[in-house]
Amino acid sequence: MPKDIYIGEVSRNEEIRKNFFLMKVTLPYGFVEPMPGQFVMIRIAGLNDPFLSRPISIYSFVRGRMNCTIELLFRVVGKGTRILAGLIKGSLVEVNGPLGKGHFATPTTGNIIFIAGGIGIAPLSLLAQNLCRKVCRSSDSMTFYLGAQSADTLIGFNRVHQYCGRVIACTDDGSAGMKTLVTKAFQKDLRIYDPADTSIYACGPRPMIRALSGILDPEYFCQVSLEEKMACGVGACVGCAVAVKDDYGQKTYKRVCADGPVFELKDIVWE
Amino acid sequence: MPKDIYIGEVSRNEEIRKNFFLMKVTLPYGFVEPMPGQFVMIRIAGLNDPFLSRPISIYSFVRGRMNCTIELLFRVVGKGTRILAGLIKGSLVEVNGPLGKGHFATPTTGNIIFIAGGIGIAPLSLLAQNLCRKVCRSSDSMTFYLGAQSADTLIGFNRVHQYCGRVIACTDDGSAGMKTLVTKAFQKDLRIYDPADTSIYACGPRPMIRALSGILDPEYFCQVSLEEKMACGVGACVGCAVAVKDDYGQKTYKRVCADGPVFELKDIVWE
Amino acid sequence: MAVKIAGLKMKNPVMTASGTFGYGEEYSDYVDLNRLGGIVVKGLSLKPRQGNPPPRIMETSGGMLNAVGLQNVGVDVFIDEKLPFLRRYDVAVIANIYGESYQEYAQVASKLNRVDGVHALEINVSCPNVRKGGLSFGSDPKAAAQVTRRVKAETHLPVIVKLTPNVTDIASIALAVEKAGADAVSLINTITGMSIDLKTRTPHLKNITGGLSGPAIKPVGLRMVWQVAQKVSIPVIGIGGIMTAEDALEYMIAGATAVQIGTANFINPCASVEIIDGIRHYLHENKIKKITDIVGTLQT
Amino acid sequence: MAVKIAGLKMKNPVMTASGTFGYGEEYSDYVDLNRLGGIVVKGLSLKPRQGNPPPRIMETSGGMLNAVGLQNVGVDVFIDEKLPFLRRYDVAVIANIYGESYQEYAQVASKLNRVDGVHALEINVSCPNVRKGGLSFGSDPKAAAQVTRRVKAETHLPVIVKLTPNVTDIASIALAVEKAGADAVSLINTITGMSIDLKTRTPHLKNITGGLSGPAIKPVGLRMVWQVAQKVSIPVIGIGGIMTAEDALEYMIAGATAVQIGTANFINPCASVEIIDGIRHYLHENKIKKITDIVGTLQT
Ligand SMILES: Cc1cc2nc3c(=O)[nH]c(=O)nc-3n(C[C@H](O)[C@H](O)[C@H](O)COP(=O)(O)OP(=O)(O)OC[C@H]3O[C@@H](n4cnc5c(N)ncnc54)[C@H](O)[C@@H]3O)c2cc1C
Ligand SMILES: Cc1cc2nc3c(=O)[nH]c(=O)nc-3n(C[C@H](O)[C@H](O)[C@H](O)COP(=O)(O)OP(=O)(O)OC[C@H]3O[C@@H](n4cnc5c(N)ncnc54)[C@H](O)[C@@H]3O)c2cc1C
Ligand SMILES: Cc1cc2nc3c(=O)[nH]c(=O)nc-3n(C[C@H](O)[C@H](O)[C@H](O)COP(=O)(O)O)c2cc1C
Ligand SMILES: Cc1cc2nc3c(=O)[nH]c(=O)nc-3n(C[C@H](O)[C@H](O)[C@H](O)COP(=O)(O)O)c2cc1C
Ligand code: FES
Ligand code: FES
Repeated sequence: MPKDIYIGEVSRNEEIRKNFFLMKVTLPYGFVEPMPGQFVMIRIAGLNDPFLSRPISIYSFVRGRMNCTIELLFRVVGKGTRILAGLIKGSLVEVNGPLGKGHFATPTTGNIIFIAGGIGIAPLSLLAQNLCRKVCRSSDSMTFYLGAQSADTLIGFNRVHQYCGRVIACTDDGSAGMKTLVTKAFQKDLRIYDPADTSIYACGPRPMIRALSGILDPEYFCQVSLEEKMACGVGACVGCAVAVKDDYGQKTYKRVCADGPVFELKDIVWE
Repeated sequence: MPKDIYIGEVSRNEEIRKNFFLMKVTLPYGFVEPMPGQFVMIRIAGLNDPFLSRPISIYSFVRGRMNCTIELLFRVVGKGTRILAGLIKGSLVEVNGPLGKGHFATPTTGNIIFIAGGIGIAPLSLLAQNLCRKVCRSSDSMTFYLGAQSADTLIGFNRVHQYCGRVIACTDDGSAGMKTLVTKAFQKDLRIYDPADTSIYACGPRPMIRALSGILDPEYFCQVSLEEKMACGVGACVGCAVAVKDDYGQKTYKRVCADGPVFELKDIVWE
Repeated sequence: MAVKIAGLKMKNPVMTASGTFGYGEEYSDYVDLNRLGGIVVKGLSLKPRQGNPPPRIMETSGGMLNAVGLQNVGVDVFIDEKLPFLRRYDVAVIANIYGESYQEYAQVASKLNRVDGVHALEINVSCPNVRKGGLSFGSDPKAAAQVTRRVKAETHLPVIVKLTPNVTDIASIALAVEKAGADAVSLINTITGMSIDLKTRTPHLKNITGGLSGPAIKPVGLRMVWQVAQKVSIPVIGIGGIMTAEDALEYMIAGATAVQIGTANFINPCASVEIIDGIRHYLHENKIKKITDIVGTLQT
Repeated sequence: MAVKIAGLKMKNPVMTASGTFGYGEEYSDYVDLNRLGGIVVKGLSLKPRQGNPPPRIMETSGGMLNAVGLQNVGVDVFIDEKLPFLRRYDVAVIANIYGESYQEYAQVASKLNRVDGVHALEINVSCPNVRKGGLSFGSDPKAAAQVTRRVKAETHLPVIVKLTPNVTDIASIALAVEKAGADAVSLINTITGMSIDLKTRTPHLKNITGGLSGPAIKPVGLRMVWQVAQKVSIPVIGIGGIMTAEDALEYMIAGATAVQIGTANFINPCASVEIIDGIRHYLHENKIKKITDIVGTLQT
C-alpha cells in the first residue's frame, strides 16, 4: 500500500488572470513525482460541500528537502473551483495523486508539437518542461501552439517559451498573437511536419480536440488529454467513461482516470 | 422588512480555554442592539456543510461608529461548533439576529441573582452588564453563582465581577471556588433571599435548570434560558418545541426561538 | 412571470412550502409578502394539534429531518386569528389541509370554502409523521383518489394534491388523483428518514423517524416531477431542496409550472424573494418572454 | 470484531459495496485488502456489458448520481481474470450478480457456484439504471422472491438479496425474499434521482436518471434498515451514506449485523479501513466485547 491521501497546505493562491488561479500546494516529501498528464483529485479537508474531489492536472512539481510543491492552474467554472479559488494561504486540502496511468509518451521524433487550448496549457507545460530537461532535446525541435479567447486569458506563454523554441499564440479576438483558432494555426503549418518524424500532444476543450481529429491523418502520432466527470479518480467507479476503439476497432468505454487521461487521438470515438 | 441576514466578518477567534472559543464578529451598523438572552443564528457564508445555522447567545455587543461588534462564547461539542472554531480572522459568516422574543425581564426587586452553568455564562453576562449600566443598581444587589466542571472551564469570572458585587464560583472538582454544584451553592443561600424581593436568572445545562426547579418555590420570580435544536430561529418551523404550561396550566408546546429562549422556570413542564 | 394554476393566479411561480413559512407572519419582517407568488400555510387540521414531543428536528448531510407532527392551531383559529394578517397582502394564500379520515379532510375543506382570503387548497396526503395519518392515504392510489373526491365535493376552490415520495410509483398516484378531479399536484413532500444518537443509542427524534428535506433530496424531487409531468395533464408544482433560482428553473424545465420553497427559508429567510429575482434575471438574460415558455422543455 | 452472516465468516463487519470498489485491485494500493471484512465486487452479468454512454456521474448536495449502467467484464472474465487477484487475499469475496431475466440470474449464479474464491452471492434486484432490469424485480415482492428462489436453486453459497429503496414498503419485500430462502438482505441500493443542466436544458446524465448515493441518503438507509431489521430474522447488512465509523455504528445499532461502504471510497480511498479502526476504537472505549453486542440495540 504505497499510496495514501495527502494533506496539503496551500502556500499560495493567486488570481493570475480574471477567473484563472495559480495555486501552490505543499505536500509531504513522499508525494511521487508526477508524469506529465497526470493529475490530482483535490478537495477541501474535512468538508462535504462540495462533495466530490475535483480532478486538476499537475502544472509543475518540485521536490524540496523536506517536502514537495505542486502548482495547479485552474479556471473557475462552477461551485468546486469557486470554493478552491477562495482558499487562502494556510488552508488545508486533501490530495490524491498523482493519478492517471495513461500519460504522455516520450517522443522519439524530431518534431515535437504541443497544442493547448485555454486551461489545457497545464499538463502540456509540465510535459514541455520535462522533455526539455530530461530528454534534453534542442528546444528548437519543440513548437508550442497556444490558444486562448483573448490576451486576458492567454496563460503560460512565458513559461513554455523557456522550454520551446517556437511558441505560437492565437486568440479568438486577435488581442494577442494571431487572430485564429489554435487548430487552424497548426493546420497551416501541418505540411512541414512529416508524420514519421512528428509527435503531437494536445489538451483543450472537446471541440478543439475534435477539430484536431478532423485535421490530422491517423498516421500522425497524436496524444490528447481528455476530461470527464470523475468520482473516484482511481478506476473503481467507471464513472469517467469515454468511448474509444479497442484493439479490434470496436467501440468500448475506457476510464479517463485510470486508462487515461491521455489517449491516442485516433482511438477516440466521437459519439 | 427591517430585518435582513447580515454578513459578518470574524475579527478574532481565540481558544480561551480548551474547547471554549471567544469569537468577535464585526457586523454592519444596522445590526439591532440585542436584549440580554437574545441570540443569533450563525453559519459559514456560502457553505452547505454544516447545513443548518447554529444558535449562539450574544455575549456582548458594542456599536461603533461604522459597524457593530458582537462577541460569541461557544464550546466545541460537535461538527458545527468544530467548524466555527476553525474560522480564522477575516472569515465571513452569515448572521441572523438578534433573535428571540422572550428575553430577560428587567428586575424590580432588591436582590438580583444569576445562576450560570458552563457556557450558560454567555447570556447572563450580557444581562448583568446591561443591568449594571442601564438599571444602574448598586452592584451589591447582584450576586452571580458561576458553576463549571473545573478551574479550566470556569469562564467569565472576571467579566461578571465587574458588574456584580458578589461572584460565587463553584467547580465539580473543587479546582476553583467551592467544590459543589452551583445550584447547591445557591440553595445554601436561599433563605436570605425573600421571594418578594428577589429576581433570579439562570442559564445552563438542562439538569441544572431541572435541579433549580426542584429547589425553588414557585413564588420566586425565576427566568431561565432554554436550548433546543433549531432550524429557522424565527418561529416558522416549530422545530424547537419545549413543553410549558399555558394560561390554564395545560401542557402546550412553545417555540424556544420565538416564544423564548427565556421562559419562566415555573412554566416549564419536565417530560 | 405570472402563472395560473387551475384558476389560481399568481404573480410569479414561487410559493413558500407548507410548514416552512409558518402562517406568513414569521417571515414578514424579512420578506415583502406581496412579492411572493403564493404562500402555502402550515398544515391545518380540524382540531388544534400539539404536535410531537421534542426533539423534533435534526440536521443531516445537506438536509434535515423533522417530526413536528403537524402542530397547528386548527382550521378555526387559523381563519379567525391568522388569516386576517394574510388578507392584508396581495398574495395567493393556499391552505394546506390534513385529516385523519376522509371525513376530517372533507370537514376541514368545507370550513375553508368561501372563506375570504383563501385562494386554493393543498391536500397533504403524504405527511409521514403521524402514525394513523398521511402515509396510508398518499401511498395508495385508491385512498388518495378518494380523499381528492371528498375534498373536491366540499369546495369551489382549486384543489392541489401534495404527493409523497415514499412510494414505488408516484406517477400512478398522480394519475389517480388527476382522475379523481385534482386541479394540480405538488411534489415532493419529505422522504422518511431516521437519525441515531450514538452516545445514547436512541433516535435523535423523539418520534423515531422524520421527514427528510433540503438539497439532499433535490435529485429525487426533480426525478419525480419529471416522471409525473410526463403522465398527467394538470399542472405540476415542484418541491424539494430548492435553494436557488437555478434549482427552481431546473424543476420548471423538468415540467413544473410553479415551485415551492421549503427548507431554504430556514437557511436564508430571504431565499424566496432572492429566487424570484434570480428567475427574473435568468429570463431577461436569456430573452425568454414568458416564464411558462420554459416549463417542460427538458431535451432528452 | 468477527461476524458471521449466514455461514459467511468475516474478520469484521465492514465490506466495500458493489460498484464502488471495482474488483478490489483498484484500491489495493491504498488499502490492505486483508484488513477488510469483505469485498463485494462490481455487479456481474452473464455477458460483458458496455454500460451507459457518458456522462455517467454528477455531484449533488451531499451525494452523487450515477448511471454507470452496470458496465462489467461479465461473469466468465471475472472468474478468469479478476478472481485470481482476489484469491491472494484473506478476505470474504461476495459476487454481486445481476440479470435481465430469472433465467439470467440463475445462469450467473450457477457459473459462480463452487468457484474457488467466491464466498457468497449478493443479488442486485435493485439497480435502477437499466430499463428492462433491476427495478421491476426489486420493487415487486413476488418477482424478488422468485429471483431469490432461482438463485438459491443454483448455488450452495450464502445468498444475500440487495434491496432497492425505491418502494413503498421495503419490509414487505424483505419478508418475501426471506421466505424465498434468502440468507441475508442488504440495503439500501441507490435512490433514483435526476439532475439537469440549466444551460443546455438536458439531463446531466446521458441516461436521464441515475442512482443517488452518499451521505445525503443516510437517513433513508438507516430508517429502512431499522424497519427491515424489526421484521426479518435473517441478518441485515446496512448500506447508504456511511462515511465514518460513527455512521457504521449507527447502522448496527439500528439492526445491521454488518455494513457496506460505498461512495465514501471515492472521497477517501482509505475510508473502509479507517472505519474498521474507528469501530475497534469505539468498542474499546465503551468496553464492548463483541461487536455483535451492539446490533439492534436502539432504544426507542
Ligand atoms: C484529468 C483532468 C484534468 C483536469 N485538469 C484541469 C486543470 O488543470 N485546470 C482546470 O481548470 N481544470 C482542469 N480539469 C477540469 C476540472 O476538473 C473542472 O473544471 C472542475 O472539476 C469543475 O468543477 P466545478 O465544481 O467548478 O464545476 P461544476 O460544473 O460545478 O462541477 C460539477 C461536477 O462536474 C465535474 N466537472 C465539471 N466540469 C468538468 C470537467 N471539465 N472535467 C471533469 N469534471 C468536470 C466536477 O468535478 C463536479 O463533479 C481537469 C479535468 C480532468 C478530468
Ligand atoms: C438560544 C440558544 C443559545 C445558545 N447559546 C450558546 C452559546 O452562547 N454558547 C454555546 O457554546 N452554545 C450555545 N447554544 C448551544 C449551541 O447551539 C450548540 O452547542 C450547537 O448548536 C451545537 O452544534 P454542533 O454542530 O457543534 O453540535 P452537533 O451535535 O453536531 O449538532 C447537531 C445539531 O443539533 C443542534 N444542537 C446540538 N446541541 C444543541 C444545543 N445544546 N442547543 C441547540 N441546538 C443544539 C445543532 O445546532 C445542530 O443542528 C445555544 C443554544 C440555544 C438554543
Ligand atoms: C419543518 C417542516 C414542516 C413541514 N410541515 C408540512 C406540513 O404541515 N404540510 C405539508 O404538506 N408539508 C410539510 N412539510 C414539507 C414541505 O412543505 C416540503 O414538501 C418538503 O420540506 C420538501 O421541500 P424542501 O426540501 O424545499 O424543504 C414540512 C417540512 C418541514 C421541513
Ligand atoms: C458508481 C456506483 C456504482 C454502483 N454499482 C452497483 C452495482 O453494480 N451493483 C449494486 O448492487 N450496487 C451498486 N451500487 C450501489 C452501491 O453498492 C450502494 O448500495 C449505494 O451506493 C449506497 O451506498 P453509499 O451511499 O455508501 O454509496 C453502485 C453505486 C455507485 C455509486
Ligand atoms: S473516476 Fe472513477 S473510474 Fe474514473
Ligand atoms: S427554530 Fe424554527 S420555530 Fe424555533
